[in-house]
Amino acid sequence: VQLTVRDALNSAMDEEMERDESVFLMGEEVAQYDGAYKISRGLWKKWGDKRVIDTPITEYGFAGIAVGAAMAGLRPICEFMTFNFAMQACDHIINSGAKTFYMSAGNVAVPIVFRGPNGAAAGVAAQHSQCYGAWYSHCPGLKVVSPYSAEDCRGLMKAAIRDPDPVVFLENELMYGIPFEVTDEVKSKDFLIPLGKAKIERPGDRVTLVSHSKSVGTCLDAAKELSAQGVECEVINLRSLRPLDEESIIRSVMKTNHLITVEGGWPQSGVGAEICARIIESPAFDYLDAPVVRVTGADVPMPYTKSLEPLSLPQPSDVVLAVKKVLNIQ
Amino acid sequence: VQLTVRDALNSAMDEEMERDESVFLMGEEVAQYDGAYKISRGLWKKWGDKRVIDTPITEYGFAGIAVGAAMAGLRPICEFMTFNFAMQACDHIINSGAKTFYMSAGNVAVPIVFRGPNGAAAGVAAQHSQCYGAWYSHCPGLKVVSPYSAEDCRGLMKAAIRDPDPVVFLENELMYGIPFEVTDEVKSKDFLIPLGKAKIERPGDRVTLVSHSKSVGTCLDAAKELSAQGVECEVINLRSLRPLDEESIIRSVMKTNHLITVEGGWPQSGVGAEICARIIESPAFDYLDAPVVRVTGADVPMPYTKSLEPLSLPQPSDVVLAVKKVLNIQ
Amino acid sequence: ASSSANFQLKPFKLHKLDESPDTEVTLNRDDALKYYREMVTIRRMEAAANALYKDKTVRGFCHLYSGQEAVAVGLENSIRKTDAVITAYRAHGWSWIRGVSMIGVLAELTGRRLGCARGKGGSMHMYNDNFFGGNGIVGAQVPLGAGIALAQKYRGTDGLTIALYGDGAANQGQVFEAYNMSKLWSLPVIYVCENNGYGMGTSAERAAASTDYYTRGDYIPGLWVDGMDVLATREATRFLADLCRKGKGPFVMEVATYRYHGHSMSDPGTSYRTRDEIQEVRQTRDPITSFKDKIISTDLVTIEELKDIDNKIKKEVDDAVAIARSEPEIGAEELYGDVYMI
Amino acid sequence: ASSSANFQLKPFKLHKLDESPDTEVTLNRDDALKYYREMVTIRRMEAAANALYKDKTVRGFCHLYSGQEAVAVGLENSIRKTDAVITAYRAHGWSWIRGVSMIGVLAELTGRRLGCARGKGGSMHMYNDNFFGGNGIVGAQVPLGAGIALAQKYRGTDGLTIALYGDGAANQGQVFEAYNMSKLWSLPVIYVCENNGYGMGTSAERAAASTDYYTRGDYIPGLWVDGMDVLATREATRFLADLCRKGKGPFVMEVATYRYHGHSMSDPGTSYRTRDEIQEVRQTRDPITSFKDKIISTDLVTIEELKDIDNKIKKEVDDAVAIARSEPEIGAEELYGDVYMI
Ligand SMILES: Cc1ncc(C[n+]2csc(CCOP(=O)(O)OP(=O)(O)O)c2C)c(N)n1
Ligand SMILES: Cc1ncc(C[n+]2csc(CCOP(=O)(O)OP(=O)(O)O)c2C)c(N)n1
Ligand SMILES: [Mg+2]
Ligand SMILES: [Mg+2]
Repeated sequence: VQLTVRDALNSAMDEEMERDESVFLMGEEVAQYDGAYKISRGLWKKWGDKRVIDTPITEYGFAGIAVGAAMAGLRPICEFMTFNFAMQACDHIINSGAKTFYMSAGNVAVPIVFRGPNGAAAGVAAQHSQCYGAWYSHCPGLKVVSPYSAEDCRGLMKAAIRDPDPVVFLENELMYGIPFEVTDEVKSKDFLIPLGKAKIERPGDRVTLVSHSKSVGTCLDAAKELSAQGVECEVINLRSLRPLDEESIIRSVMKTNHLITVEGGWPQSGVGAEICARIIESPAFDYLDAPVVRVTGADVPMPYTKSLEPLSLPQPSDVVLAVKKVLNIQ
Repeated sequence: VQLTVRDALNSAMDEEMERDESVFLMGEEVAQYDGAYKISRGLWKKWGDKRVIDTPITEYGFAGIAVGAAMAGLRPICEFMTFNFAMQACDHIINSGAKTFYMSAGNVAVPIVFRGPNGAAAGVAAQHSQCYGAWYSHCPGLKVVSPYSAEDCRGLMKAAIRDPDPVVFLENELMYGIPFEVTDEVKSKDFLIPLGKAKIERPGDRVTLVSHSKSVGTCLDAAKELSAQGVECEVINLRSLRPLDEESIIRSVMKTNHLITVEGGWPQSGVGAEICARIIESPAFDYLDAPVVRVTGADVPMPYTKSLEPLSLPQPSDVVLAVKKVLNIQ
Repeated sequence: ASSSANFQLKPFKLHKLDESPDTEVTLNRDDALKYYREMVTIRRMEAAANALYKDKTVRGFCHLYSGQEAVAVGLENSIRKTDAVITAYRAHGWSWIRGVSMIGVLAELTGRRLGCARGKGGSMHMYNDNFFGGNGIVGAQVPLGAGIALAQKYRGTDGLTIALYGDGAANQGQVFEAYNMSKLWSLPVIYVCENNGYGMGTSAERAAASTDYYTRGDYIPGLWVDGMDVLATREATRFLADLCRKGKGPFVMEVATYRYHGHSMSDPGTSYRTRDEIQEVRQTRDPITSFKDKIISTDLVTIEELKDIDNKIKKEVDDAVAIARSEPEIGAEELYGDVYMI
Repeated sequence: ASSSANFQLKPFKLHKLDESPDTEVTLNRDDALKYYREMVTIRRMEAAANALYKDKTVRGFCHLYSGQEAVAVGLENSIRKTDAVITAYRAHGWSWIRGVSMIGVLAELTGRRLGCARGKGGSMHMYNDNFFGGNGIVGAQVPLGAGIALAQKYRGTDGLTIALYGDGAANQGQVFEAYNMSKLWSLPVIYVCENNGYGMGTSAERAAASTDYYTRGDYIPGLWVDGMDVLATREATRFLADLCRKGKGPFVMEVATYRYHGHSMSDPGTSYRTRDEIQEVRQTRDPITSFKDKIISTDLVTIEELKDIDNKIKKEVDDAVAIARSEPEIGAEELYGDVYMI
């Protein structure tokens, strides 16, 4: 059967709301409008005003309210229309969300999910296209999830909602409408994907491509093209950025001896940078036959025009080029 | 002569206010109280209400006002009492400050300096101890400065104020009272240190220690101790995190064949991670005789108690240990 | 034809203001033609943007100003070019009236070289002298506007800043922070809340515990204005701008207006309000139709003159659309330009 | 000795409230002794914190509550243990009155094992059941408090939340955002602005365009209360708490109070106000002295009884200090604990 990313997220939230009365959803347009991107379609009709709450456009305030509700024992899902707007709220995500369990020496937990689309959509320019993967995964106390497929979204969303710690759940608007083939297991009510574990999306032996979110698809496209040329890439879908599943990367690199990281975010101190550092520190370092290559978003605020926008984001051709460079093939 | 970091910052601002009528300072307690940490001591008395402006405790709002004033052609110095509080304002730092020049295709410049203490002070716990070096240096459109010494502070502050682009200037509270020996040149009114250039604080041939802010002192202490044991470390003070002076690091690594990064911030996607990635991508990679080691702040929100606080921050002994590990000596 | 006529405005509502702007106003022939031309130009330009979006030449967001023309036109005609304006993402009309050419607007929407930001900014990010955008973050332009006013005062000019925001944005905390500081510092800023009844799909009543936006500056004097009447917005602005130049700022001005289209192009705009509601406004309160009726019925202008204007604008828009469609985009070499000045 | 006495309170100031709390109140003997003991305990405990800071046993920040005791004591005695409280960094008094032991407070300050957060939190971060801290970010506790109230309402309890903030924090945008949402959703929260006249070195007048904090919720009913009179804070809280439990929340309550010490320990607190001003408040409005006078002059209690209480508290504080000094800190193995629950 096929399942879109949107339906995966929607059904995961719906089922978790059914399972646990303390789970509720709040955010801009999540209720009566069914969500700006229709992720919460039908939930307000089904669960009503108490469980699905429309907020004014006041991110700092409603993120604080959501965290407060979590401190008091509820399990809020706090939707940001996009994570760009969560910059208004990041004090509450970090200072109130991530740090309270530690500051209270384990006395006050904050079981909350902050979710919404992250990174670039199409033609929405600099203020609406930032990837916050590196920022949030920099911060201890948060768990950070960045799913790729419908399966990821269902299993990780359910796990995130059940998790007792604050989770930042980074979706991608361009993926919402994409259908994925899923198994019956994925459709089961208790389908959970553990936070902090990566998935090998495609096995291969020549080079490891590590990526998250939509860029996993970019890697899979590149891998397909390269496969036709006899080069088998191993594609790792990180799924979580914190905890980061370094073991899966290390194991793969020890097999392929080559590593390329691919992400939509900016390069400096990005996710790829962290992976480079982890590999250097790991036993896999000695297995590398070539320097790691980072394929990232361009180091510029996102331009609007379609002559530049694609140049700002990793394309399959960029990955193919990187693979050829790393493997020293034409 | 000796100059404290505080006086270096104070005199730099004072002189630039004298030089350019459009330079002004705003922030909490900067005027009548002489600054929470006395960095603006005497400036309000000298320059008056127009040039030194006390704000209410409303970071989001006054950062926006400062950026607006910069768009209109003034050159604000926007003080955050600490950068922890700038999280309330980071939307304006990034979305209004860093991105406007690009979004306007060069039509609207934002000549502003955001400054204040960053990272851990002493005994101020999790919400007051975060290092934002990695976050801000992740973002194109910003320049990010993280000075160590009085000389740095004077030359970089003057350069930052004169710079036409938005600069994030990360000070360190624990350094404010520290005196440094400075030359007459440093005291001259036009003493400028170019943004984006690192400084070799101590030459050495066995290992390169790269660091910024207070951790540079940690490296110098370690280097001194190691020197007594016959191991000469080259200590690089980054001074700027964006642009990052990779050339200086590369050159040094090609000489020493060993690299250790030292920073007070959290490890994941930190400054050290970026340096690891840059080195991997550079010609210096082949010159490395051992894996790079990152010495960083512990991956936890800062604890208050003094039994844990020092364990959360790089100490000279940690650096010494890392050097011995890298050089494989006892 | 008469050379001027008098009109009676709907009463203003006052908050902590001792005096009201005049409700009896005089309009001369030239201004009548000018306001008409400006409002129709914006309406037509937005219609073109709408069409360009629908055939996918404009991408991403596209927030149309149709219905709100009397705000931009009334305000602009009571301030000086040296005064400053900053608004949100619903910025096409404002960009044009602040001096960006129609090609500059439309080619920015299509992401082409002649766009006022050479295509780098798009719908939400257009700028000009004394026009500071265009901002994609709800509420952010409000403190930015206060900052521009600070610069005006700092320089000792008698300039002022208009900072516009929506009814949805009016709930943002940073707006209240800006109110407070601008009042403490007596900044020459007029906060203009364009209350079009909705923030995306949420009606003003569902988003705000008080929808009397003109009173929400608390200690800041406020004025409620019929935003569908260009003479009212002109008069109110003249009144507050005068006070502002005398150092009496800041002020809050709520203009009651309406948006005909959905929030952005992906929103049909009919799930949270009825088609009847929209139709009713179009028929009874449309800023252009009602103004047209006024100036014709008082013999200020003739139907033929207005038809002539309509035709000229149509041609101008058609020409601009053709250019906005056919112009090339900037090249890859520009990708890394404009990140830093040096 | 009498078993109860009547007192006349200073008039409350009302904002959008139809009725005032009673200004004629009755106090019984037991309560008199209780309030006295609680206020003196906080005063003494803070004096101990002060001393511990001065000999460098307490590090970092240390924001003393001395002068503001009538707020915590008056409020706490009109709410239930099942109600929730959240405050800012000036949290020692509140932590204790919400059930943290004196050793729990003082050992947290000294960073020792018996601290209520085992030393991990320090001065600004103490917690207990239904007490959510202690927060180091100005204003942040206000929406957090609204969120706790949301949980109370969600669960169908008749609990309420007290969210405290300073006159400086009152200007924060997030406070206005919380006001708006809590009013839209009728949350059972009482926002309590502890107006002690200063935010760090800035007087209320220099930071706020309106210092009538009880009116700044606009559409939220507000009450001004003499915060130096424990009977006034008790009465006001009883009044608003009743309304809150009936679903009439939110409310804003401004309590006029004073802080004797500097903002934190590094601030001498005398550069932005005169020593005379402080002295004057101590002599004429001190919450403990004035309460003591009242309950003695009305024969509710005897001087000896109060002396006895003083002595017991002194001993209790001395004992707690000794433990807070001598307890060990937690070990290195705890560094990575409590980052995640799983
Ligand atoms: C901080 C932030 N939150 C959310 C959004 C998404 N968003 C864009 S416009 C809008 C509605 C704004 O409504 P209003 O202020 O009434 O202006 P109008 O669109 O009616 O002109 C929303 C929610 C945003 N751009 N920025
Ligand atoms: C967002 C933020 N900005 C600045 C600070 C530094 N700071 C701590 S307390 C304080 C003054 C607050 O004054 P007020 O709200 O009146 O409370 P009081 O100290 O008088 O109890 C300031 C500026 C902070 N902790 N958080
Ligand atoms: Mg609106
Ligand atoms: Mg105060």
